[in-house]
Amino acid sequence: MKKVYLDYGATTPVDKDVLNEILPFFHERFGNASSIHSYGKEAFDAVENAREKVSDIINCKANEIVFTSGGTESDNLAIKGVAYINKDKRKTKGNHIITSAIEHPAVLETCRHLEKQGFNVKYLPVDKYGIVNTKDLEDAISANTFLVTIMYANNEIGTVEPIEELGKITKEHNVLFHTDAVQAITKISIDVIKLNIDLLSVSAHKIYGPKGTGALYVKNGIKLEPTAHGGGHEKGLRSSTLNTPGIVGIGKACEIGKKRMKKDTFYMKILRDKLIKNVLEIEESYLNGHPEKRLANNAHFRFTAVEGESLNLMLDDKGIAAATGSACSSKKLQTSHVLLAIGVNPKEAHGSIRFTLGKYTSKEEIEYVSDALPEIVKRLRKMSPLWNR
Amino acid sequence: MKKVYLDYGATTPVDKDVLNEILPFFHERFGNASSIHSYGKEAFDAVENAREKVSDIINCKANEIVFTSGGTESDNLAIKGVAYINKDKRKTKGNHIITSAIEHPAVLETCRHLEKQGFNVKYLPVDKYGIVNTKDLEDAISANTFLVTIMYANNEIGTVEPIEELGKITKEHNVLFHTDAVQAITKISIDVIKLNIDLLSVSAHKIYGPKGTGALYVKNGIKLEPTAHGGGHEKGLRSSTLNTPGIVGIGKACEIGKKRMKKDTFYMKILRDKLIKNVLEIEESYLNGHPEKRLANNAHFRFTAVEGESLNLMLDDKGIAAATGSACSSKKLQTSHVLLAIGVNPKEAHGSIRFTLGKYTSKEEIEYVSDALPEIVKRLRKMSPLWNR
Amino acid sequence: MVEIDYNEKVKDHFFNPRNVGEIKDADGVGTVGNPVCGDVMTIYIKVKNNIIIDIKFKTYGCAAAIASSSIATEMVKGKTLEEAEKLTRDDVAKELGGLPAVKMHCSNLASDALREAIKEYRKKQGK
Amino acid sequence: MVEIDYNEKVKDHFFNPRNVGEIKDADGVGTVGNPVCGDVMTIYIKVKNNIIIDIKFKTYGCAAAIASSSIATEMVKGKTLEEAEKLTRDDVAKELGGLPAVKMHCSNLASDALREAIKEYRKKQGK
Ligand SMILES: Cc1ncc(COP(=O)(O)O)c(C=O)c1O
Ligand SMILES: Cc1ncc(COP(=O)(O)O)c(C=O)c1O
Repeated sequence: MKKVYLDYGATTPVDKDVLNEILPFFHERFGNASSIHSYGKEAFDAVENAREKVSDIINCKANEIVFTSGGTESDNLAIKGVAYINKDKRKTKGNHIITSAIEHPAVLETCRHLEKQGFNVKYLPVDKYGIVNTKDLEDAISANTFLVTIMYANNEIGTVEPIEELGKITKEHNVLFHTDAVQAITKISIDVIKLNIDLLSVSAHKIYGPKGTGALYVKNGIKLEPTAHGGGHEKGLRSSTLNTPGIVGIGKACEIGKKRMKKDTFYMKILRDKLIKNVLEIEESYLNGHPEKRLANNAHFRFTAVEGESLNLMLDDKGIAAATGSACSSKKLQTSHVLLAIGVNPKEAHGSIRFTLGKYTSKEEIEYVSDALPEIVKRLRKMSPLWNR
Repeated sequence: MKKVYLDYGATTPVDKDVLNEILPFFHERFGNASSIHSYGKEAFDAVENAREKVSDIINCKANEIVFTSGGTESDNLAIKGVAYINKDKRKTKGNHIITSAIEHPAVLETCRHLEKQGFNVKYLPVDKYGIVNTKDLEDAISANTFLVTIMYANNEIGTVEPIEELGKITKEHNVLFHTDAVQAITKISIDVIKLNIDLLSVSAHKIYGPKGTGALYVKNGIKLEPTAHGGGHEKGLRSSTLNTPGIVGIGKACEIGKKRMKKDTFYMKILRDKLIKNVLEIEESYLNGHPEKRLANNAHFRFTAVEGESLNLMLDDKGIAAATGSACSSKKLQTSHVLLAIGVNPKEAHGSIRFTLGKYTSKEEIEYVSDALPEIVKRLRKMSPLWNR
Repeated sequence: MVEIDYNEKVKDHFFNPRNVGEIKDADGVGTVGNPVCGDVMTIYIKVKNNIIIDIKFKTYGCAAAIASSSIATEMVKGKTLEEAEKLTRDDVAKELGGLPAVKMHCSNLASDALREAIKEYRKKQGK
Repeated sequence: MVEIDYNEKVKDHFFNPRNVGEIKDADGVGTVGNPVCGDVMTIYIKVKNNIIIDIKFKTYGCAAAIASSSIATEMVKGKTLEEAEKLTRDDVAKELGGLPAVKMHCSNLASDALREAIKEYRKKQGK
């Protein structure tokens, strides 16, 4: 059976070049980067080399990169790290955090947790495309605000936020600015200095690197309370024996991602637009998110009277891998908080499906999906009591 | 130059069989275990298979295993997880935690952090071999105690604690019992049911599995507060896209470790004892830790008038990788808290070195080290103003 | 993360549902569920001599909802109304060889919709 | 985690230290450090016409301590006492091509021990 993977937003295969770079660190160059002998030195050098490469793609210094176990840990460390360390500062600066209603659960649930600890969190609304209004941020910031955390690009509907404007506002008000760039990195050129970003989260497995490795950019001078305590690795911010293969992998993935960014996004966008054009020919089908301000690889649709899980499984039966809602919550049974936030009728939110393209996606694959989808939608509608045509 | 790795306690090379099992999950079977399509299912099944294997080596149920990013995270999740969830219970059960003075920093620093949050922590002393006195535990437990966390075997001096007796006491007093088994697993046969263990930490990279993956056994019925918030993976205890290759790796490592345990520990012990015998022929040399109640692969020495870092570097120059103090803190400049706890004179604690053997250690390697060490000690003593013979 | 892992029988009934459709001159029709919650099910029955001689369904919902509808219609076709009324969600789930825990409510829908249809049939008969 | 990464020059002086040993009939001896802290250094000097004509050291300590001792003895051999006294920890570290931040105190030891030895020499001369 033909297999078409269009769930690159959930995870990606490790690039062969990344894998080749990783491999020697499992069995031959396996030392603990903290050890002072030659095995340790070898690992240590590889880690520092990777740190350079990660810093390079966002234009920060190597010593501003902390390696973590993934996007979730990066988000947790950034937000809790700032929330918990500033106890003294907070007495004057207050306990107010601003985020958006469409964040990934790694940010959203962390904020909810902080609310239980007595923090005050404002969840900014978004417009029908999923875009945060800069004016809303201006209005929400008060003397009590110490952190703004707004994602670079949304993982479900692919909407890209006006980060530059948001960064200007946070800088003006002297408030820390964290952004979850897990989906944006390697798809959008990011310069943390130009954009006034203080903290930025990355995850390797979304960019053809290995699962279980992430990075957090922490601008020099910003102090964080660690979330995990132990041996004091990563300047005390993230204790645990360094995952050398994973770290080498995220380094290489960033290097390749930077080099190929232009070319890959150019081609993905062409294919993505072709898919959107084809799919929207289906009657009562809609594109979720912004027509232009969206990630080059994201196409997110909804179909009247069709339920997403069934659609997803029928696509799977044809060898097509897509996602209902966000990858992380696709096995959960809730309506997407993102779709609700952009004002999709709850009744219709269930009929959504996300296709996310990758650098390995071909024209043939897009054609295959374009051919298969209308029939599946038709079949499900034929069974659906909500479809009366 | 001959290379002899005797720092298996710091980290191990990934077993070739483990590596082969892991490899397909990077590029081919790369799905996100949370996705409902075939790629996701493949990853999900691999994860559940690994869960079985990890549970098998400690005799628990598969659904009692939570995958983490390493030993440090497992320790943090176990201890903070219990400390923070029992808020209501703690009102009656108090806020008292008991641990030992020789724990790994992942436990020790977590306990210190909890002290700052208002918890009360008792650090039990140990005898000159590093063994916790069961009577001390009995005496320390009060109505306020809700958790005892004592390591299975020490990472520096290799001392094995009387876990069975400790488990009986905690059970009797209805107090939760966590043990850091990062060094013990695959070297000692562990049965969590028989031993009354409620929570147990494991790390893959100490047992020929990949770095960046760990596991925590959480006995069914025990509720933990998660340390990382997000998508709700691992029953909500550990959010983040599952690291399939790492998880497959820890599963395979446990499977092999269980199968080879008897044979490997038998041979390591023979070689280890040979090393001990040879080294103790050096004048004014001493074995730290217990002569029998120690991990089969651990030999930890101190030499009068010799400083550990210098010794370590001179060994490295001869191709021999060993450790001063614990792996994690070998780049730190403090005297080992473990050596101080067993009553080694601070003056002498600096002269310590740890050799940890592995399943790849050969007789020739032990002979090579046995030959090299006396000369190096002699050379350093010749330079040392503390050596007057 | 909630585990959704459908067995082969569920998949068979999802991919090849039996008795899909409407019965234009149905003797009873029952609809339950809510599009806001993600599932709606309509069951049509044709009754003769107190026996369900034909049954069809239309379902909007997840695979479990569709499979439950499908198997439920198979289970009660040819049964008396009293027998059909006794169908529980557990019967449906069991016949399917089990459903993921989080999907158990879907089997509920099928038996509920069936009972609604029977109720409507009885009401019609009553008048 | 603190990074310890010695450069080649430090390693050279650690693995091949110059001027190791004692001078039995030394004109001045200086000892600094404490075994409890992990380093002790003794410097022996032989002085003629206000010039250090021979110098030896014994050091218990880490690689940085040993390398600092070694290079410090090289730096002051043949120098006048006044010149030698001016030796600072930064001079020592610089001559070594840099030391890891956490090891800077080791270069201190060398200059301190040297000053102690000179002090002792002067005291002896004084009486
Ligand atoms: C926007 C965003 N943030 C955070 C994450 C979490 O990353 P990870 O799965 O590596 O923890 C994801 C992916 O799941 C994501 O898409
Ligand atoms: C006893 C013990 N506990 C915990 C750890 C931490 O494990 P990890 O490095 O995988 O976080 C180690 C090893 O460093 C250890 O030896």
